[in-house]
Amino acid sequence: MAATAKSLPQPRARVAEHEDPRVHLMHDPRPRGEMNDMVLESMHTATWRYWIATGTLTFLVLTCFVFAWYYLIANGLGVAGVNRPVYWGIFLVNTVFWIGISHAGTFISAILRVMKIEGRRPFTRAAELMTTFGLVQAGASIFMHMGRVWLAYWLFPFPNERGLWPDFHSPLMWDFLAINTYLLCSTMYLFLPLIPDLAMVRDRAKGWQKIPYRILALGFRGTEGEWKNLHTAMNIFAFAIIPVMFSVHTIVSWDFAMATRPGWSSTVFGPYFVIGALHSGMAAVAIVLFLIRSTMKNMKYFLRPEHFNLIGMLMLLVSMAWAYFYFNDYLVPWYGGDKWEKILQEFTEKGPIWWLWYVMLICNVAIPWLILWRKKWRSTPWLLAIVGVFINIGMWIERYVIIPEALTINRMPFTWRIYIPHVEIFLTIGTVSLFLLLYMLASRVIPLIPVWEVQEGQESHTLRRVGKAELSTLTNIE
Amino acid sequence: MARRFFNALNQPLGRIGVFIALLAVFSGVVWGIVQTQKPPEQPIQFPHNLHVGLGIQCLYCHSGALRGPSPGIPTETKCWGCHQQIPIQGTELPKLAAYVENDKPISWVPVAQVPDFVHFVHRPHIAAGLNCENCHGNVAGMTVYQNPQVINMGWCLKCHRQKAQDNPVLYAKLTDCGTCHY
Amino acid sequence: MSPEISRRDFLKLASVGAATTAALTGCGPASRYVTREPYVKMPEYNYNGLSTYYATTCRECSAGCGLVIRTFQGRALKVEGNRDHPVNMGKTCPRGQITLQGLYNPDRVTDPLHRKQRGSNDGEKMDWDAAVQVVTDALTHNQPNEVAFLLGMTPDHLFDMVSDMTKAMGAPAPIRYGAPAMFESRATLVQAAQTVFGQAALPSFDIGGADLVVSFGANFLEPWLSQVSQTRGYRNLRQGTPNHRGLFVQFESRMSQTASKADEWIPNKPGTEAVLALAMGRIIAEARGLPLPPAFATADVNQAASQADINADDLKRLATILGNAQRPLVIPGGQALAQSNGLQTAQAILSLNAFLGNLGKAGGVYLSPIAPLEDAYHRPASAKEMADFVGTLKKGAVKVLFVHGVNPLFELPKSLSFADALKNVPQVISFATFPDETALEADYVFPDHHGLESWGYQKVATGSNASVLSGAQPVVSPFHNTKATVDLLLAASQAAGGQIASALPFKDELEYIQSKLSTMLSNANGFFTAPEINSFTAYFQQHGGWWSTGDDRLAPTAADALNANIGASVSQFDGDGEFFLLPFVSPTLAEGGANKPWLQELGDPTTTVMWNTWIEMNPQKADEMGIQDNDIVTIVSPFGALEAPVYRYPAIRPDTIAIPFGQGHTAYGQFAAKRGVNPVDLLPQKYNEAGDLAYAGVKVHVQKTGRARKLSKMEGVLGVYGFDAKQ
Amino acid sequence: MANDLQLPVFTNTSEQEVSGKWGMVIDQDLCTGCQACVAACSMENNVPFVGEEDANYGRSMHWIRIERFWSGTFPEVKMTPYQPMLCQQCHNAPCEPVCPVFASVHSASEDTNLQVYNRCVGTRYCANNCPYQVRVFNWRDYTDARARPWLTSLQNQLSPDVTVRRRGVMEKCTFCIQRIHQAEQVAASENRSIADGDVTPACAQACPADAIVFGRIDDPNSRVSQAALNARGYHQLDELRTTPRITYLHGASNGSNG
Repeated sequence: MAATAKSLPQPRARVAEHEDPRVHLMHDPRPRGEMNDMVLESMHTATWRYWIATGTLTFLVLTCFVFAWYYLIANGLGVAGVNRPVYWGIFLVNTVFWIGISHAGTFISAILRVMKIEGRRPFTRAAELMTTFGLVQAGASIFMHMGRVWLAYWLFPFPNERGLWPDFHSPLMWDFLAINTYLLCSTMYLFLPLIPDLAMVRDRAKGWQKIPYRILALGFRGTEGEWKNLHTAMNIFAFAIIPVMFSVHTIVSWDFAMATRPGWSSTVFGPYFVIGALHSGMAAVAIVLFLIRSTMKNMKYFLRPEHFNLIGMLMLLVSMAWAYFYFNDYLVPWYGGDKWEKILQEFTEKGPIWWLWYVMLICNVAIPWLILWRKKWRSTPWLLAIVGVFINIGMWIERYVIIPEALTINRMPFTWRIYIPHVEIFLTIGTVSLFLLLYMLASRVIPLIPVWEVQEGQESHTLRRVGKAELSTLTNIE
Repeated sequence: MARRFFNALNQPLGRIGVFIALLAVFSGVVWGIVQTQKPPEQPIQFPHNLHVGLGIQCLYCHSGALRGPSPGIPTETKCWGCHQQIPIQGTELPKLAAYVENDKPISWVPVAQVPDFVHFVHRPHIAAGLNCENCHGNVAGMTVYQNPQVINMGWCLKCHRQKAQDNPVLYAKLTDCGTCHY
Repeated sequence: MSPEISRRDFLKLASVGAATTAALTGCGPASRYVTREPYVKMPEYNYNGLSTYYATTCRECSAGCGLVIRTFQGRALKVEGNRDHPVNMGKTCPRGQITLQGLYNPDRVTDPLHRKQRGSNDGEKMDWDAAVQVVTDALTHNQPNEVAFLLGMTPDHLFDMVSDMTKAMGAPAPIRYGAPAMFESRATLVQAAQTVFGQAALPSFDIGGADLVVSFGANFLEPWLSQVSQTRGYRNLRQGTPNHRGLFVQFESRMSQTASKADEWIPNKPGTEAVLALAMGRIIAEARGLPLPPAFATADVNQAASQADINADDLKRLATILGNAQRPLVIPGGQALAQSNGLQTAQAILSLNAFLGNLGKAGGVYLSPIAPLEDAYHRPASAKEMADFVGTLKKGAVKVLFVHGVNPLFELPKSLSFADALKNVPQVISFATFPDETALEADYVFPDHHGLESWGYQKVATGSNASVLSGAQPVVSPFHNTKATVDLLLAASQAAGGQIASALPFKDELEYIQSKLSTMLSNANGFFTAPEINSFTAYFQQHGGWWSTGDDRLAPTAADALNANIGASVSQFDGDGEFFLLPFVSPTLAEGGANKPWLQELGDPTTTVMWNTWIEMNPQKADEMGIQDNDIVTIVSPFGALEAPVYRYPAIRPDTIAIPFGQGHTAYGQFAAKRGVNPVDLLPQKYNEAGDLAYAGVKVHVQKTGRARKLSKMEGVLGVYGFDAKQ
Repeated sequence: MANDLQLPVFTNTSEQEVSGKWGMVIDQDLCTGCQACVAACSMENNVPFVGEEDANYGRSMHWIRIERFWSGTFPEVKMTPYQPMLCQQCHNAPCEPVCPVFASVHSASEDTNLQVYNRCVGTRYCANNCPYQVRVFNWRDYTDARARPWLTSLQNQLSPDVTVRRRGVMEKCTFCIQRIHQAEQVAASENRSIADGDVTPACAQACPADAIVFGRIDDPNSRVSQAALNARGYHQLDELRTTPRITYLHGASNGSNG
């Protein structure tokens, strides 16, 4: 391999502390075989706790997802809490929420990969999985929301003898296409970096288990050419998927921004929704990483405080950005003086469910700002996970405030009514548990840690003694 | 192992197997569609050909077609109007006689049906100069009536589009959703 | 009309089929197994694929509006107004529209029943011959004076027939009653007309012709006398004459639907209408510089204003406006007459009209035209007469009681204890179409056809300039195994033989009606004439009745009305409660609508409440008492108590609470039973001098129960009453 | 916000926008709130009733509702004139562009807003976007007689001219389009064009105060066009530029000492 050395910029403070560089994963290398075994072990060990958790989740999915949805379809949306004027309820809240979750995955792996942030290496895959599984929940929520879901295929443009096509004026149509595109891209993007690891698993798997991995690994043998093609493909995808990702949530926001409703038709919604998505997404990554680290074997080696520190910083950053955009979105109606917008704001702050609004602000702004300043706290996995939980609650409520609560107020005051969810609650639990279940199953089928990326990173990092200080140097492996 | 499977598929026999499987699926679908399209059992095997052959106008029995949405299916009253003067013979007439004796209605099964959400009205179509056989086919050649073609929206539209090609106002009217669906 | 129809429901099937096909592609397969069961021997005209329209008369109330029913293949599909009919001129009220849900109501009495035990829901079915036998025995085995008929406000031909029958057999004449009559205080109006105009007729108020209408509690835009024609009058008052919008002032302690359309609503204290009317008369007289008529002599303006708890200046101002109006009209009605001084109130107001000089003038007071087949206006029984009748029942003087078209157990004040009276009647025979409370207490139920299935006529009491006999005919053949009561009684009287048989030599209802109509053949005033009865009947059916072409209203004269001193004073109230109780007829349900689901789902015009009874209470007062919306309160009057949720109604006097009448059935079908409460439970045993019930003459206590029940409303409370109001 | 800035509305200003075809005038001065129109509409258009609970939860299916508001407190309390609210049949209807499957679509020939029940998939976007909140959704199977046995006899009155809607589809006032078609067919068979007064929707036909006038607004002499010239005329939420086809005539807000 052609190796060109260049020194990493090192903050002076770091050097002064004389900290042991081996706290960094990149400087704490282990033999390849051992590392692969560690990953495989974590993949293959299923404790009784694991089975209990899986069982409960399966039960929850069957009751709160499968049965509840059947019940909904069989009896019509009357069993949900939607009414006039709140025609869109928690279903849409969940949709937007899960799309948001799905954002962080791509954001982390794609953007960080493009920007060559080395800290990303161990947890890109965990994030990418979130994207795919999150989108599944988002899609399911949209279908739950439809009055006649068995006709959902009419949203596909397919030629028919009636000469009927979907209406491409409709933001819902854009939404539909955007989400499909995103699901496709993110799945591919999840699969590409997976190939070498699958090959690795294939080589170590025995008996029938070989077959699926052999098929999935596409005969990857790790030759120069294969690596080269893989890198090229991944770079292309990494660059290509970023605009897709931004467009998706912008388009989701257009569902609302395009409507002639107080609180909805706002031009800032595009970026605002993207930031909101990242906000909840980053938090979700933190939670997931904490769970993986604390429940799976050997993960303490791969996922280290430094990584939580990195995520923590991103969370703080995004939280500030979100606060800024929310302030924008709040300022315009407040200052703009449109009658209906004013009533709506009054309603959110003083109405029967005024507390939602304050909970949202506390969870989304106050808590992260108070906690994430300190590196020590940032690097504490469990603390970060708790903050993540709060942020996700806050972001879910934010969507709730935007959809059902804003829908309560329209230009016909005679029809204003409060929305009281019924079966939606179960379906929400259902989507969450389905997400977790898929994740848990995946954790035992594919390596959650992109071993080859870590190894690549460790190979390219070396320590070089310059005078007293030990400097970390990075070799670009081409 | 998996490779062996795929190799097997590559053999001529394997290909034939795949072909047969696809064929089975396809024919199953076709069969299902055919089932929905086939004419239902009628209480009496009414010989249209005979009656039309005798020169009886369609509108004599299906009189509603002139002014109303539905042409109507005649009751035994109408049948009996003639048939009480004709000797009861063959297999079907006794059934009719039985209906009349027991004072029971003949529960005909409408065949040329459109769904409830389609409001087909005969009146304007006849006013537009269409004849019964334009849509109902050569009834003189049928015994029990069955539709000459699938009655679906594509079929309706085809004709509507042709009719109104050169007249934008009429075209708007004839291709308007609200013309049939309300 | 049409021969027997077998029951069909192809539309339901079709919709099911539609669902299945819709699930496929949105376009159906070529054939579906939807079989429609046609008529046996279906008449040709039902196979032309066209709708058939029949003219008939609405039976939801006694106004006698003409309807045109659209029928298709033997089913009644839609009610439309009869354009030529002088009462409603093509318009209808909601009850008229929804009468179809009565016709196809799932709870109708389907067969003649013999009820072994009164009050029990189950009765054994019997055939009509047996029914005829039962009636025959009832007529023959009892002394004539032991037979009593209690009939409703509709239909008139039944009333006539029963009158003839009772006359023939020497039995007491049938008693006629209905809750509307009670709430309209017809007896009071007629009595007042008698004393003021010297004619016992129903006054007719030409609202449309007036340029200023002052109404004392008259809810003429609600079920009161003739809603549709009065609403038409209101239209003409407002927009009838170009560039001149007539004014309308309402004195009422609660803003009723009618008052909500008034330019000014004056919330006066209940029972002070008489003094107010006289005071206005006095003001006008003084303003015109006329000698003060004795009628107004006793009036004292300021005292009246203070008694009525209104601003004296307002009173003066309005009086001046009234005095300067070119075509002023003052209407008495509603709660104003339902007081101990109701009769004086009516007299005072009628004589105020007389003083204003609008008698028999456009926009003034007339006397309603005498209906055909009538010599004079025969009003239904007043509450007092009903009380006497109940008394006779209690004494056990009546051995068999026939009930038709009225539901006394629901419509009479509880304090009359009609239920006990019924216990002393050995045999009760009800002809109810629906299983109402009284039918449930009857030994036999011989269901009459629904109004749309029956022949008949209705003598229009008021609401049109012409004298009208509104004709009814079956628009569909009977849906159930029911029998026209007139047919039943005719058959019974034939079987009874003797005088009755000879007095009623008719083979069926239609023949009886024709015998009545035959007297009108020679009447040249009608808009049609016919040489002989059959063609006359044909026209009668075709046009939905007979009416004269001219204006038959009588111009009243009040020679010395103003010289009589009307000793009007503030009315007396029973009970020592802190609230005046104001029961009013529910504008959407009226007295008989509770069993029709769509009427239940129509929002009340002023409160938008559906499906339930509510208690209207002033919000400020409610705040004092700590009562929120939907809080259930107990209302205690000296005569009873009831519980219902509160609706904080902004436009009602703080010292008044109002309850709609129409709900609170214990039977009467699944949509009506056990729904809401019935204000008649609270009503006093108290009558004005005309014998009408002083139903607004009681004061009640209100207590919180601590419980609450959500009222179903059209309005979203958030938007109408603000975020802090409870939904 | 955006919708209340005086921005130009980008839309095709076709003939119809100027002339329109069918229109209505509602005189709030005459409307007595008696609900006859609501009843007539429901009877004509097979509108189902939903029962007490659902009605209270804002799921009643009225195609036309009568609104009224209060101002002030006793004794200076006033009620705004009754305001019948039904589909305004906008020319620039906000409900149309948002439907992904063309179920809410503009009628080119009648210039009304159509709701194609069998095409509707129930996203309810149109209802969200309708500023007048006049679209009602079939939350349950309100017309299913198997689940609601009492309907079996009530459904004998269902009109065969109007589709019986099932669970999961949106619906709204159609200007009684079935009557429009009928009149057109009759006129066509008599070789004439529709005359003023040939078509009357159920609500206008029933209204005892004759507060609702319906007809061709592209015919300047029609009764409705004349009525629309009234100085009291206005459009609901005109600032949204939806060009509604219903003109309201102001009524005097009434009440005590008014």
